[in-house]
Amino acid sequence: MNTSSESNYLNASRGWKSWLFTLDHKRIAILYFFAIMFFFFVGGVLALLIRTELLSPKQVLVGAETYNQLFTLHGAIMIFLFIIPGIPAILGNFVLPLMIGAKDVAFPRLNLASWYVYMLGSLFALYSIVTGSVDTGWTFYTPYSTTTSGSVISMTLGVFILGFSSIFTGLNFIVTIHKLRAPGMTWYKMPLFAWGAYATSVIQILATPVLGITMILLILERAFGIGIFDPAMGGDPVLYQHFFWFYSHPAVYIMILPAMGIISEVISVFSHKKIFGYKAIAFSSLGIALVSFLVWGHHMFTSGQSELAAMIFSFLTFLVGIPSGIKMFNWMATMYKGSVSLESPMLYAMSFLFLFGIGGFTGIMLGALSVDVHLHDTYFVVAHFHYVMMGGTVMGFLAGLHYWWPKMWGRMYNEAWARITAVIIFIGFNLTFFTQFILGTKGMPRRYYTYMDQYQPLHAFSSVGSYIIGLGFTIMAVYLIHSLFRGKAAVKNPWGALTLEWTTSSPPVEHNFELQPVVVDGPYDYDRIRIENDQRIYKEVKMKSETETKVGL
Amino acid sequence: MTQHNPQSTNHVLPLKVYFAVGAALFVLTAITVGVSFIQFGAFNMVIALLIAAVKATLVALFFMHLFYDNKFFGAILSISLLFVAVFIILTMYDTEKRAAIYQEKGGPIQKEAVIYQEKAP
Amino acid sequence: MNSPGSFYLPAASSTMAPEVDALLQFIVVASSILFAIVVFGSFYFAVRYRRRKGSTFTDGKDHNVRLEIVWTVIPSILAFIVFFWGFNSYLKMNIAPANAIEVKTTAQKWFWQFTYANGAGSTNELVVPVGVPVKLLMSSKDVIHSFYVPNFRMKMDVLPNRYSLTWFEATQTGEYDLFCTEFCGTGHSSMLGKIKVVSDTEFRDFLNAGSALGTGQAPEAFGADLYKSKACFTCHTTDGTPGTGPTFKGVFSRSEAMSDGSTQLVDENYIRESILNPQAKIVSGFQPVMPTYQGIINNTEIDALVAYLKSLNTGQ
Amino acid sequence: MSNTQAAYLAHHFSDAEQQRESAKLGMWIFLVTEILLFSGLFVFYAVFRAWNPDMFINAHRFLDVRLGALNTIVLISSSLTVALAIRSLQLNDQKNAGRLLLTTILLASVFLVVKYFEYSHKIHLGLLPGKYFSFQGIEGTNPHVFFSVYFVITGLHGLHVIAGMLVISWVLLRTWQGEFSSEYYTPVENAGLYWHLVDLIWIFVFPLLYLVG
Ligand code: HEA
Ligand code: HEA
Ligand code: HEC
Ligand code: CUA
Ligand SMILES: [Cu+2]
Repeated sequence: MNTSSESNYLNASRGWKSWLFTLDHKRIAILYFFAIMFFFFVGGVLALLIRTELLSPKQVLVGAETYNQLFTLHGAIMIFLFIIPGIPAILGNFVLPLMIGAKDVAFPRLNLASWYVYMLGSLFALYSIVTGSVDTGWTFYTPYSTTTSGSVISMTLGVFILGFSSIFTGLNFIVTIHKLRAPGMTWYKMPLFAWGAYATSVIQILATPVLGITMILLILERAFGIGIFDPAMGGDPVLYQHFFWFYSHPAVYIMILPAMGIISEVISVFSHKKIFGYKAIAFSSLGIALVSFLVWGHHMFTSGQSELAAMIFSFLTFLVGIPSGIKMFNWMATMYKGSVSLESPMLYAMSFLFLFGIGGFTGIMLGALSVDVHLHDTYFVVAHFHYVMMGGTVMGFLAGLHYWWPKMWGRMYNEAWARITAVIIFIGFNLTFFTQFILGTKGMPRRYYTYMDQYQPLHAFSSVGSYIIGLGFTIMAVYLIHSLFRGKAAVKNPWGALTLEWTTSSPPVEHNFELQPVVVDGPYDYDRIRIENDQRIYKEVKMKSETETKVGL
Repeated sequence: MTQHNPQSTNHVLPLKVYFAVGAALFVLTAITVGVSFIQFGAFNMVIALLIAAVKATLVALFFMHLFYDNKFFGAILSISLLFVAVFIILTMYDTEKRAAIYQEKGGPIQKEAVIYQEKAP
Repeated sequence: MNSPGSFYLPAASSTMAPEVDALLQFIVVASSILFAIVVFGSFYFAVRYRRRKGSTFTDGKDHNVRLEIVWTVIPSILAFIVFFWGFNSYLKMNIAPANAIEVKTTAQKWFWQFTYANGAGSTNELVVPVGVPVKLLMSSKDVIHSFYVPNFRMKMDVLPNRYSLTWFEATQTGEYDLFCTEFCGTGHSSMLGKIKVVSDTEFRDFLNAGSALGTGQAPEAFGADLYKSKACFTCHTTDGTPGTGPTFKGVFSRSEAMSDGSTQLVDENYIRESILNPQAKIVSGFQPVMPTYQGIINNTEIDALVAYLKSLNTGQ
Repeated sequence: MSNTQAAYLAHHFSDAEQQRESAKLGMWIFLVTEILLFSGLFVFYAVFRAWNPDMFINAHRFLDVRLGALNTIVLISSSLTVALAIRSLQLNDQKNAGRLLLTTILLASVFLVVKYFEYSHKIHLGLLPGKYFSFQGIEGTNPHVFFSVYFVITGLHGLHVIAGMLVISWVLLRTWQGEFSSEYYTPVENAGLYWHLVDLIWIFVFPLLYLVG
């Protein structure tokens, strides 16, 4: 793809074997990119089918059972196959070693294994779709999931296997960050994306195994009736919910923390200003990661759990809001007196601020006990989590994808179209999901295939919005694919960023750097380094060869 | 920290230490089995867990070399145990306290039972 | 106490509803202010400090402890307020007043069954007196369901083999929607009901009539009522189109193919069995999802239903 | 840097020390995931025991304390032998290390054999979990749940024993081929860590199931 004669990781070796057996973190990232994008596409198409079905209060396209399978698959694919691996496995794999000046992740073989495990898990999920599918919702609540027909076992087995992929990535990142930082890269000189990835990995390590055991117990319950979750056998369905949310609440921060890391990078780079409150942002990531383990019960306020437990969970839920707020305020302060350019990554970052803000505050509403009793399992919750997941994580992902695209492929995309698309998706998104907040407060329950006539107008608006999102993504697919083949060659550092990945060529050479980088300045020291924006020339002050350093001594 | 000193990680413990720890573990196993035959009510559980904790600590400190190794590994282990505790405690805070307001809500589930019966008015 | 509702909230028709709305509105206002500060503040900075030609040197002010404290403490205070407020109302929602009347509620795929203290019962229609607290003692016969009345801002899951409880006090007569909000399978979105809030005397009439239901009615007419009130209509149509279950049009003395390959003549006994033990024989092409009506329908009612099904044949 | 070390140095590490530390850190993090995997089963145990203490105590009488204690001793001994094997490697005594690793594997097999007898006895009595439970003589509600806990915990633990045996066999093979020495024995160390964890979990499982029910 790259026409220049220089050797880089894309053209260093050829043939499908050199890809399928590669140990290069950059190539593994690319493998992940295609796999995950495929599933995002599938999940997105399912979403459009859901929205089409909901155009009218009566049946439009499919029957009740098919509809139930649609939203289950949409949820399960989006969560387990797209958003949880998304940022860490694609962008994290690609840039994290580059950012901290390492030649690779600590365990390249494990890294490749995680991709194969991911593919295996997705095969199980696909297998369950062709053999009767699942209609339980992505939460697999018992006793429905232990009694319904369909292939729940292969789907949950798939989820179990996907967990390993997630664990492998997390393990790799933690060790990489601990052990492979370049000389001079102290913890506080690490870019904030690395902090975000670190906090994410901690959650992946601590929470994912519990998902694993939950899925095993669910399978055993379904197959043998072991009596832990199924009341018919003496089990407690609410206990299942504890197990499930012990993983799945922290998992929502697996989704958002890396996105927040990207936003920190992008806002600082596109404001050309030193990030405000570096330590506050870094430690709030860890804070969120830790507190996230204490709040899972807020998904169960009306489940019949103890009122006292509900009180504790509600209280702790609010604590999570504080560090998220700290981040938002620090990003704002970073832009203050900066030199802001609104290129497409920054536009996505601004979308993030807006949409995640709404998503976060509505999370606070759901955390308030009495209000949640009204809103639980209505479209308000649906809107909340799309605002944080699609509006938060996916916008962060898109910001990162546009930001690092030149580095990944050595090509630029069409900036004008990228900006137009950002606006289209923003508008379509708000149309789709803001209406759902109102549906929710009015009492429209979720997972409803037919509904009362009074909700129709808002549902119709929402469906139209989803088509606009679909249009946006289609344009994006076109200009990104176009860029792969026809894009202008990218320079080393198109945005004038100061982190290490921009000091190597675009795309990077096979072993990341020609010479081992040695870190002198912080990742955001825009006050110390003058950047001539117009020519986009970046003075390479940070890359000094080891020999140079030694001469210097 | 000692972690960058290869000497300390290659630290060879005297055989004595291994055998002493092994012997202690055998003895503790015998004690815990013996004690379990005496009735202390709820304390049986406490005693059994305490002894198990001591045994586990011995294994971790000496067989797994945590005593001599990088302290960070010990921290990792402790953190994981902390989260196990969080899981157990918060879950049981629910399952044990369900009857706090309504008596009917508490209690375990009966096998195959439809506990919905006509209550005398 | 009864507020008419707004473009985003349904009318508030229970004693708890205004309290929930107040907190909800408080959070909306407070977070709109904070949201405006953070997000529109950022947008303002993005425009105000947009990049101009020439030097892009920016200053290096990168932290301010006082600011960090301000934006940690103020949200924390707000969060505490919201927490206590929410918890306070939640406790009220959970502790029923001592003078509440009790209604037993059974949820089952996919309808609601209510039993009153005097033995009267109703399906999918909960009749309650206005201004009197009503306590629901709920349990499910199969999977988890959830009892949700948007106008009352109340919701509680209904669990199998376990009790859950909740209560409400309606402040306005009228009919309100009842939804099932915990996903329970194919019929989840048609597991709907009504809460009928009536005056005290009407409620007493209802209770008296309830224990003597069906007397003085022709069996066919009574059966037709039961077809509605026992929720048969959610799965069985009378116009010939198959629903979740086979249509009732022409069902009597029809020869039906079963999923095990046999054929079955639909007669009185088979109908009886279908109602009391529906899993025994499954009509081919359908899922074994019909709930048992054992304990919900008595013999007179079965006879009435049979008469009604017969009448559907002669009617054509 | 000695030759043995250099031979195993992957390109992205700058020296053997860094590689060794990374491998060990990776192993410890992996152990964390194992602990949390088992945590769910301990919750299972705790919740149901708190609900039905009498049933648990009645049901646990059907476990054989002697066999459980025997297995505890066996596992502790095997832990000791791995630890000693690593010590031998530190002293460059490959022969002894090989012997000790072999002993470990043998002890692990003893553990599995004992488990086999326990299981078959229970299957014989009809003390299987869930649907297959057919034993009548235990008082209390849902006694089959106790045996669910028992079979799930010991079953998962047994799988770990088997996995551990495979890992140790693999390092044993490499020890025999003379790949390890006092300069480089990280794989054995990590296999040892894994084995100790299997032991650690058993140390808690034994009293919870066999002793206090
Ligand atoms: C990326 C994923 C993500 C993220 C980041 C969040 C973030 C939050 N979520 Fe969300 N949530 C989900 C994904 C996510 N959620 C999903 C998928 C579900 C539903 C699952 C299902 O049932 O299918 C769900 C459901 C859910 C519920 C259960 C609702 C119900 O079913 O009844 C609750 C309840 O408390 C909740 C709360 C929160 C809170 C408090 C936050 C907080 O972290 C938000 C913090 C952010 C802010 C608060 C904004 C910025 C802060 C400031 C500017 C400072 C000022 C702040 C204060 C005054 C407090 N979420
Ligand atoms: C990451 C998570 C994620 C994402 C991104 C989305 C995205 C979308 N979701 Fe989904 N959703 C969930 C997670 C997510 N969802 C979950 C967990 C549930 C709960 C399930 C349950 O109840 O169990 C749910 C449920 C859910 C419902 C509720 C169903 C119900 O309760 O009955 C609805 C209804 O409107 C909906 C709609 C949408 C829409 C319109 C989008 C749109 O934003 C989608 C837009 C995307 C596209 C249209 C893709 C188009 C792509 C291309 C054209 C090509 C691009 C290719 C390249 C770039 C290579 N979703
Ligand atoms: C939840 C959906 C549901 C409800 C409610 C329901 N049924 Fe059914 N019914 C079914 C299904 C599905 C079948 C076909 C499968 C079977 O035979 O069990 C069926 C079969 C039948 C049959 C046999 C029909 C034939 O063609 O052989 C009769 C009779 C019947 N139902 C009567 C009733 C009556 C009377 C009621 C109400 C008191 C009722 N059903 C309520 C789902 C339902
Ligand atoms: Cu019953 Cu949903
Ligand atoms: Cu949550």
